This record gives sequence, structure tokens and C-alpha cells, in this order.
Amino acid sequence: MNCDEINVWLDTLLEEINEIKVTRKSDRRVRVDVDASSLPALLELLKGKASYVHLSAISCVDWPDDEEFELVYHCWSYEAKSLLSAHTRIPRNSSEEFARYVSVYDIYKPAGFFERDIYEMFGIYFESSPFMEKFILTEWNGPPPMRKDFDAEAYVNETFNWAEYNPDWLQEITEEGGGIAIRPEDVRL
Amino acid sequence: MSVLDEVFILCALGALVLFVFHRIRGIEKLAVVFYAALLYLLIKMSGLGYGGEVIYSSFSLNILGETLQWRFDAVSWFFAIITVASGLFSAVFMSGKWGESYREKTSNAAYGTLQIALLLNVNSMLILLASGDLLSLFIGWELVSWASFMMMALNPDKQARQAAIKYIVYAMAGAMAFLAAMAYVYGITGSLQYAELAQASAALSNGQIILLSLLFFTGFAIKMGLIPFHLWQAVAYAETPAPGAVFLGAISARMGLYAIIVVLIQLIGLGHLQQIHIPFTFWNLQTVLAWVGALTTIIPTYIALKQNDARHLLAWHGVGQGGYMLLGLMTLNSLGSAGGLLHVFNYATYQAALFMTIGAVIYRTGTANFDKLGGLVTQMPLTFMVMVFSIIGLAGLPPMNGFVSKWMVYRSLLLDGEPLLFVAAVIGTLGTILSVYKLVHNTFLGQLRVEHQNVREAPLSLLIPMLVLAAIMFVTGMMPGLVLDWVASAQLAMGLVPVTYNLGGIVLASGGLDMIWITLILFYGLGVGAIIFYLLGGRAKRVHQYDNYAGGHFLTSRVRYHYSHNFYAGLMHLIGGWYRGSFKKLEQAIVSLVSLLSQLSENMYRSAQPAMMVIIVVVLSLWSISGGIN
Amino acid sequence: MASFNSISELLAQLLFMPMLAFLLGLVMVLMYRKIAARLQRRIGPPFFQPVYDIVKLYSKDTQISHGLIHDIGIVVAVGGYVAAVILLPVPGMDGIADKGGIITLSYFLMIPSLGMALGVGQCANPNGSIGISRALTAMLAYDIPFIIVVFGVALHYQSTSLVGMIDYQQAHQWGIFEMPLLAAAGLFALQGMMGKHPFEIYVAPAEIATGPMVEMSGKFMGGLFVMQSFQFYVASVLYTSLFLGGGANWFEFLLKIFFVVEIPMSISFLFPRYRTEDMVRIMWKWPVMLALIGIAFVI
Amino acid sequence: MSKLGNIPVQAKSEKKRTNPLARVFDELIQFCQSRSMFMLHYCTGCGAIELPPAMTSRFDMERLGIQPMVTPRQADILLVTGYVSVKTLKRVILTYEQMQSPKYVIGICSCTVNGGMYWQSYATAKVLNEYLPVDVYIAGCMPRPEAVIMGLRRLMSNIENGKGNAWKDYYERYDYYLGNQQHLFGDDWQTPVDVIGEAKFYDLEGEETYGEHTRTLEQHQEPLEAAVMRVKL
Repeated sequence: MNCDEINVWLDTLLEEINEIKVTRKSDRRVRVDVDASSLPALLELLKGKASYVHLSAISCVDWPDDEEFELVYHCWSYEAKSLLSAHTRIPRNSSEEFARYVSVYDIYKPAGFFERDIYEMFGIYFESSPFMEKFILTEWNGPPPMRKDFDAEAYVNETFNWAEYNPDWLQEITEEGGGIAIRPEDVRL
Repeated sequence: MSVLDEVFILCALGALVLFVFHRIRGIEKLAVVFYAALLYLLIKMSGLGYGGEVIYSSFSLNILGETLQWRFDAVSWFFAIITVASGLFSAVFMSGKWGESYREKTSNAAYGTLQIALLLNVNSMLILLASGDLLSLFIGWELVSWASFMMMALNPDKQARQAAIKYIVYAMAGAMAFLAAMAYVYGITGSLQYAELAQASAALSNGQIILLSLLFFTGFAIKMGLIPFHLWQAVAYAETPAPGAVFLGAISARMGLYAIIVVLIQLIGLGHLQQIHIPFTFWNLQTVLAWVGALTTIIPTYIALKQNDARHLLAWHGVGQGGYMLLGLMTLNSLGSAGGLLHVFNYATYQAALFMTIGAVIYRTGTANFDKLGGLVTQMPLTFMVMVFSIIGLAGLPPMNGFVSKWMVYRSLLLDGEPLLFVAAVIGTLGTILSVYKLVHNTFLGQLRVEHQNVREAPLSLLIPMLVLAAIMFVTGMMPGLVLDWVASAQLAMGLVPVTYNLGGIVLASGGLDMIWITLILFYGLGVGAIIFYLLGGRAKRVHQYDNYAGGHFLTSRVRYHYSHNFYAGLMHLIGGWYRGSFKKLEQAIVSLVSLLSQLSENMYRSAQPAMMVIIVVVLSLWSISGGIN
Repeated sequence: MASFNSISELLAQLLFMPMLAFLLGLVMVLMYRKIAARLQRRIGPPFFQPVYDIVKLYSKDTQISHGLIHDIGIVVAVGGYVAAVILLPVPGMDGIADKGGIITLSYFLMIPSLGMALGVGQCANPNGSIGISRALTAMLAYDIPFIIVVFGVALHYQSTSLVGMIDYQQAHQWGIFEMPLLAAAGLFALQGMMGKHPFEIYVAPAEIATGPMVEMSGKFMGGLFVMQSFQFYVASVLYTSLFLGGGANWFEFLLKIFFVVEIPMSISFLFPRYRTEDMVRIMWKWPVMLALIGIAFVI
Repeated sequence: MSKLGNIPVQAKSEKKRTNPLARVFDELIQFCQSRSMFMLHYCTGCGAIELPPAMTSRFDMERLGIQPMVTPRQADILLVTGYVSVKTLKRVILTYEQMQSPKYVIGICSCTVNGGMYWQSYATAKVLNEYLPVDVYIAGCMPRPEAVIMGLRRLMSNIENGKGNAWKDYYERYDYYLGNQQHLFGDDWQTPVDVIGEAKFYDLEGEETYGEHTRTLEQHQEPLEAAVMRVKL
């Protein structure tokens, strides 16, 4: 089947879903913005009818100003050789411990790992996802560290000490105006 | 009344007393006294072990013109002393704590039955060893078979029962072969006396000798578990209660070897066997028998390597070690036959000790499964020590006694110039080393399981026989001359040239063996090693088993960190495919054939088909009439 | 045959033979590392490096033991070799070689391995156990050709006594010329016996963390270093006695043993490592075939 | 701010050495120790890539008597080559504790000094010598093999002069190191290695071996006594 043919077919297919905005960036890339409630249906359609069988990744973007998380599902079709990124936004739920969304594990099995990762890093709980225990940050008990309101630098300064490392050769360089001295405007502490 | 009569009277009395009082507690003490008394009587006969005259029993029978008589010569005495000593050690083993726990698990009566079974085994073997003609040999043979069956059938476990049934079927087949051979002998010579057979055998034709040897050998080989009759033994012995396994494993199967010595070596003669060429091959009868021995060392040993239960592993080795004895006896020089005989003694010491250690492990932990054991060395150090002594013996490494007898077998094969048999024997030994390490590693070394952290050392009544056996192993390893005295007398009685030996080992012009020197040098080396280790360098701190390198992983009691399953994975990649179970399939085929035939005849018998019956009767009667006419 | 005239001579031999073996073994260890370095275009360790290593290991301030058997394992590993070298005749010193002979010696050499195997077993480390299982399999692999070679040689000389064999060779001709096939098979087996590349699967540093040595620290490891030098010595002297006529004098003897040990050392860095089953396969195929043909010639 | 290097090791009251050769003997041992170093490279980061050239024919560490070993039991030097995440640090500490004294730690790359380019990361431990006594730091991103070898030679000369005693500090101030470790890993932190038991056994205890942190440890630690071989009938 011709790739272009699939693309045309896909565009017509996507029209069926409510509140959808399809932006074709090129013949290999499509951006789809969709309502959070329709996303599983969209993925189901993509996988079942449009040959997008491979979920490459789920990425998450924190928009603290909008009080929202953006989830991006990157789906790849081997036949159309094209990448579709489905964007959706969910409420950030800052007042509670974590935000909630629904898992797509039943559609794409690899989603389990991505969701576990996102849960750990952003604190989005995916309902009905099979693995929601600790993944990489087994030693971590603090807030989800990838959220923008988590100040890593403050945490580091609070938790760790710094070594006093100023050998003679470095002092010489600093005296000559070089080195790794921090300019006053860059100091954040 | 000769000493032999006293032995028989004691045996009868013992059996009677034990049978009457077997339900009473304390019977085990009586049994120990009985075996001790028996041993005392044998020691009274010890002149036999040093070239004394044959001792006859004053008791004899006349049946159908045949005189049945019993006597003890050096060979009988050699086997008898091993038998009674094994009986004594088993009786001591089961007299204390082990007996109590067995009583608790079953009943007083069951324990008494076990004692009776052991006693009957010892007695029947003494009768067999004392036999003075083929008929008494056969009677003894049957007694031994049924006594062993009684012992095996004591375990109510289904697998054990099946093994016992299988054993008795094999034993009956062997007895039939034996009986047929006897009938054949009777047909030729008109007598069942040894002397007549020995006389007649010189004049027999090749075909007759082959048939006779085949029949006798089949009968004896089944008892000894030689290839291709090796399938029954291991399971049957392994599943017997521990003292039973000790006794059966140590000596019972060697009755086959005794009968081979009496009939094939004493009566027919090895030289005679060697002159008989098998048609269409390069082989003669003696080489065939030697190869049976060689294959028996290899195949069961490598089956043992795959076992995952300590008792089964040991029992399979028991089958395999029988091969060395036969191989030694089938060599043409005095060194080899001495090695084979000495191996009977050595084997009995370490096999009994090994079954005892496993019995002790089972007594303490309740299992002999390799996947459920490990790390017991800290809990049961003496048992471990005995096991190490015995596996050194079993593997045939210096300085234990197993090395001496195996060395003699190798050396005799070298003297005979038999490279392939030599290689076969070495392959067997190497396989033994592999599997004994698996045995000791998976039970005593490695990680201690949480549930075994409070296991204690085996009780004294179990330890004493084990420690004594270990001492015997070491002493007769260092000074094999002690046992070689008996072996040389037995060789004389067998009509062979006795081996030249001294206290330390074998004297040979072209390279002998002196175990005293070798043991001393080994201890000198170990002493130097100990000095290097303990005097140089700092102190070493004992650490907990979880303080262990695991690639940075944190070990806790939740992590099993012990390699025991599929222990020789690399080797099994290569040879795993060679375990095809061909013998098992052959056995199954024969079983199916027999059951098919019996079903056919049963159907014939039961189905009321008059026409068929009439035809058969007519055909049969016609055949018999025509035979009559001819 | 009796090679010692007095008890004092015997005592001197008991003392000197192991020491000599150890010192020569150290030089062989150095040689092994130097050959490796030169083949890899490196400079290699300084002359006293094996001594530094052993002194360092024995002078460790702390070391761990997993129990008595762990200690005894090292004692047996070293002590077994100390005893074995006394059974190996060298020029002027026969030790008690005539009391044992070649069959005894080849079984004697298994004692250190068994001792070490027991010691490693108590470490409760699966890496060690895997290493031992592989080492024993390797032993099964190389011992079969080795034992056939031993058989052939003993049959050829009609003797199992090493002293007798050496005397015969010095009177007639070296064994390697009379039995070239057996000598070739023996060299093959020797390669396996030394436990170096390409047959060092049981050490396999990257996979099972040096297998048997995984839990050995301080003087435990030092003991194994000592054992290694004995191992080189025993392998080379045994081969020299069987095929190269031993040594009539020390110069000849040293020349021969270093020549013998140099061959497997050079080969070892030219090949990648064999898997366990491949090692068994290759050992049961070529050297066994060579050795059996060699025996056929001997008979 | 914690100080880098220069760990103050209080010399314990030395036992009277009556043997006149003791000094010579000690120096011989120190010399051998400096000429034979087995290193365990804990390749946590990019610095590991500089070790192969240092070991192979270009720079050949073996001529200095340095060779790689694979288990901590056999090793003398722990090379931490790069950034150490909190999760890795646990394993580094366990590995260090499983090494046998005298043992030395070399921190390679800037990351082990101050977190390096990961200074801002919440998951990277910053100053290695808060958790382990580091003998030599080799800074750089990454240091070249020459620098690595220079660092190793520095360590060699330290050992030869009897100054490579940082490992004693771990026993003598165990409470301090344990405290830092607990601060990072939580109060239930423990390794299967009985450091306190070792300090007692080898007489390496110092004033700060015990303290509040070791008390915290003792409250929940699984018992680590070795199984004793005993005959209990």
C-alpha cells in the first residue's frame, strides 16, 4: 500500500473523533491534539485501524502556569513510516498528592513502563496500570522530581555539602580573570 | 562341633529371639549384642584370613542323592566378616535416637520388623557364603533375595514399593537363570557338587561353556546390578530405611560377586574363559566380562551425576563401583583380582559411612533433596568430616582406602596392556569425583537455609559407627596390608596366585605403591601448608554468610544465594543428550511384551471358545504324538 | 631405586624440593606475565612482581574467612602441591618418587583441587560454586587424554616409576622421539591442566568474578598464588620427566622445564576462551584421538 | 563545607615493637604493598573509558604492579570513575566495606569531587569523601590516562612512606561516615558487612567509632555474627 494513501485515509479517520485538531507537519509527522476523554479511543483507532502499532514513548510536560500536564503519546506506523504524536492535557491537581489519568496499558503493552516512569517523575497516577511501584528512584522519598515546582537546586543545597576545592592552579587562573568563578548575576542562592 | 556350627546355632537362636520379642523396647540392644557375638565367632575363625584350613559344618543334608553341605573357606570368611561388620554397624546406627524416631513415626512392631529384616539378611548371607555345593548355593541365593525384598518392602512409600516389586521380579528372573544353569550342570555331570563341575568343565565344549557362563552370569549379574541389569538396584536401595540402605548398599549386592567368584573363577576358571572366543568377533569370554565391568563403572556413575537426591546418587554409585570389582577380578593377574576383592572391603566401609551420613542428615533435616539442603557444615561438622573421608574413598583419591584398590585395578590393567579398559575405569573415576563433589557441596557447603539454622549435630549413636568407619577407611588406606592378608588368602582359596604385598601396599618390580610413605608425605605437605597459612599473615575474621560478594547486591535472608540445581550445566550441555534412557526403554519393552503374552494366554484361558480349544488340543497332541514316534 | 642414603638426606630433600619448586614456580609466573605483556606489546611487570604480590597478600591487615573449611581448603591446596612435588624427581633429588609412581602422582594432583573445591564451597558464593563446577568439568575434559598418555608412557617403559622412566630415557632416547603422538597429546592436555587461556572458563573474571577465587582475600588469595606457582612447576616437570628425559644436570633440567612451560604460555594468549562444553568436546576429540593412535604404535 | 583529602588519622598508641628488624620488615611490607596494587574499577561514569588505555599497551599499568581484579575481596584500590548517584553510592559503600584493608579509594573525575556537571542533580551524591575515606582525587573531566597514572603514583608514594592510612579513618570515625550515609539513605540503612565487628576484631576502634548513628544502626540491624562450627549433639 502506498504511504500517501494511508495518510489520506488516516486524516479522514481522525475526523470521526470529537474535538480533534489534526496538524500535519509533514508527510511523516502528524500532530494530533485531542481531549483527554477521547485519547484512548483515538489510540484504539490508531492501533486497530491505522497500523500505528508501536508506542515509542509517552512524554510528559509540566505546565504549572496552566495548572496542567501535557501527555504526548508517540505512535509509529511501520507501514506508513510516519510518527504521530497525540497531545492531550490533564489537570495538574496540585492540591492533591498526584494527578490522575487512565492507563493505556490494555492498548499498548509498553505503556506500562512509560506510565510507571511518569508516575515516579511527575506524580501522575495511571489508573489500571499494572506496575505503579517504584521504578528507577527506589531510594527517593521526596516529591516527584521532574515537576517544575520542585527546586532541585534548593534540594541539593539543603541535602548535600560542597567540597572546598580551590587548588593553587585554579587560584592562579582565577586571578588572571578566568576560571570557574560565578558572575554575581548568575548567583541564585 | 565346629565354629561354623556355633555360627549357625547363634543365627537360629537370634532369629527366634528377635521374632518372639520384636515388639519389645530394648530389642535393639539385644540385636547389637547378637551381631557382636557373631563377629566374635568370625574372629575365632580368623585363621581363615591368614591361610587357615577350610572349616566344615557338621550339619549336612541328603536330598535326592545329593549331599548338601556348608563350609567356610577364605573367600567366604572375607565376605562374611564384611557382612557381619556391616550388620553390626547398621544395628548400632539404628539402636539409639534413630530407632526412637522411627518408632515414633511408625510403630514398635514396624521397628521390630526392620530389626528382623536386617537379621534375616545377615543370616541368609552367611548361609549363602557357607554353601558347599550348587544346591546349597541356590538355597542361600533365594534366602538372600527374599530377605532383601523384606527389607525394601518396609518403606510404605509408593515409589519404594514399586522398586521392591521390580527388584523381586528381577531377582526371580535371575534365580530362574541360575536354576536353568544348575539343571544344565546336572544334565551334564549328574551331580551338583563343586568338585564334579570343576572336573567336568575342563571337558566341556565351547558352546556349552558359553551357554553355562551366560546363564550363571545372568543370574549373578542381576543381583550385582551389572549392565544391562542395573536398573532395579539404585531406587530399591535408596528408598529403604537408612540402616537398611547402609547394609544393602554396603554388602548385599556383592553376593553376586561372591557367586561369580565361586562359579566362574573357582569352578570354570578364568583361563578357560579366556580361551573361548566369541564367534565372529575378536573377543573372548573374559574380555566380554571385563567390558561388562567397565561399562558398569561408567554408565551408572554418570546416571548418579544427574540425581538430585543424595540417597539415589549414592545408590547409583553403589551400582557403578561394582564394575571396578568385576573389572579387577576379570584381569589376568593377581594384582587385579586382589584389587577387585580389596575393593569389596573398601567399598563396604565408605558406602556404609556415606549412607549413614545421609541418614543422619535426613534424621536432622527431614530431606535428602539437594534443592532443599545446603550449608550444614557449621551445624553438623562431624558428619561432614565423615562424609569428606568417605567421598575421598569413593572417588579413589589418596590417602583413603578406595585409592589403594582402584590403584591396583589400574595397575593390573596396565600390566595386562588394556588401554581401553583403563580409560573406561578412569572415566568412571572422574565421573565419581564430579558427583561426589556435588553431593558434599549441595548438602554441606554453600548457604545455610533459614529453616536449618537450629539443626544440631547427629546424635552419638549415629556418630559412633560413622566415626569408626572413617577411622577404618583411613587406617586401611594407610596400611592396606592389614586387609591384603585376607585378600591374599582368599586368592589362594580361589586357586589364584596371591599378590605380593607388604604392610604399606603393593610390591612390584616396575613401580609399586607404598601408602605409608604416601600418607606421611601428604601429611608433611599439609603440615607445611598449615604452617604457611596459620603462621604467616594476619588474623582472619569469620564473617556472616550474607557478607558475600554479589556484584554489589545486598544479601538478606530473603535471597537464596546457593548454586545447587543443575550443578554441571556446562557438561550437561554436551552429554545431556546422551542420556536417552535406552535401558529403561528396553526394560519397558520387555515388560509390555510379557504383559501382552500373559494377557493373550489369559484371554485364551478365559474365553469360552470350544472350537479354538479343540484345535489347540488337537495340534498339541498331534505334536506330542509325532514327537513320541520320533 | 632407593635414592636416599640416609635419613638426613631425605629430610633435606623434604625441605628443599618444595622450596625449589616454589622459587622456580615464581619465575614461571613471572614468565607467564612477561610473555603476555610482550605479546600485547607491553613492558610487563618487574622481575620481583610475583614476590611483591605474595608479600602484599600475606601482609593484609584484615581478611575474611567463611569458616574452618574455607581455611582448610587453602591449607590443602598448598599442602597437596607441597606433597606432590616430593613425588617428582629432579636432578640429584628423587624424594620418594619410587614409592608412588605416575598413577599415584596423577591422583595426588587432584587433592589440591578437591581441597580448594571444599574451601570454595563453604564461601556460600554461587560464583565460586559455578567456577568449581566448571573446573571439575574441565578436569574431566583434560584428564582423559592425560591419563591415556600416562598409560601409553607407562606401557612403553614397562614401569610406573618416574625415576625408572627418566633412567631409561637418559640411557636410550627421549620419549618425545619414541612416542611423538603421545607427546603431542600430552602437550594438549598440559594446556588444559594449567588452567590458563584458552581453557580458563572456570575463572572467567568478567562473568563469574574469577569463579573459585571470588571470596578469597589476603592470605587466602596469597595461598592460591603460591599454589599457582606450584602448578606451573608440576606441569612442566611432569612433562619433562615423561617425554624429555628429565634432567641429567641442573642446567639441562632448567632449560627443559622453562622450554616446556613456555609453549602453553605462548599459545594461551593467541586464542579466545572456550566454553565449558566446547572445551570438553575439543579435549575428548583431538588429543584423545592422537593419544589412542600413539598407544596403538606403542603396543 | 567539608575538606577534601588530608584525612587526619590519629595515630593509635603503637604497640612496643621489640624486634629490631621490625622497622625494616614494615618498610619491606610497605614497599611490596606499594608495588602490588590490585584495583577494582567501579565504573560508574564516563571516566572509566580512560582506564583501558592506561592498562593496555600505550601506558601499561602492569609495569607499576597494578592490575585489575574483579571482586572487592581481592582488590586494594577502589577506583570510582565518575559521578555517583545515590543509588549507586549504596553499592559503592558495600563494595568498599567488602574490600580488605589496607584499602584505598581513588576518586576519578570532577564528579566525585563536587558533583561535577551534575552539581545540580538531586540524585547525584556530591562529595565522595563524606561517605568513604578517599585517598586521592584525580580531578578533570575526564582526566587523561597520564593523570590517572600520576594519581596512582602519588598513591604509591604515599603507601611507601606509610601515609596511605585513610582506610583506618573509616573504622576510627565510622560514626561520622555512617551518619552521612544515614542522612542520605534514611535511618534503616545497613550493609551486610559488620564494620563495627571488624573494628573490634582488628583493634581499629577510635573515639568516633561509636556514636548516635551507630546506635541507630544497632536498633534495627540484622545480626551479623558468623555461623560458628559447633558440635552440639
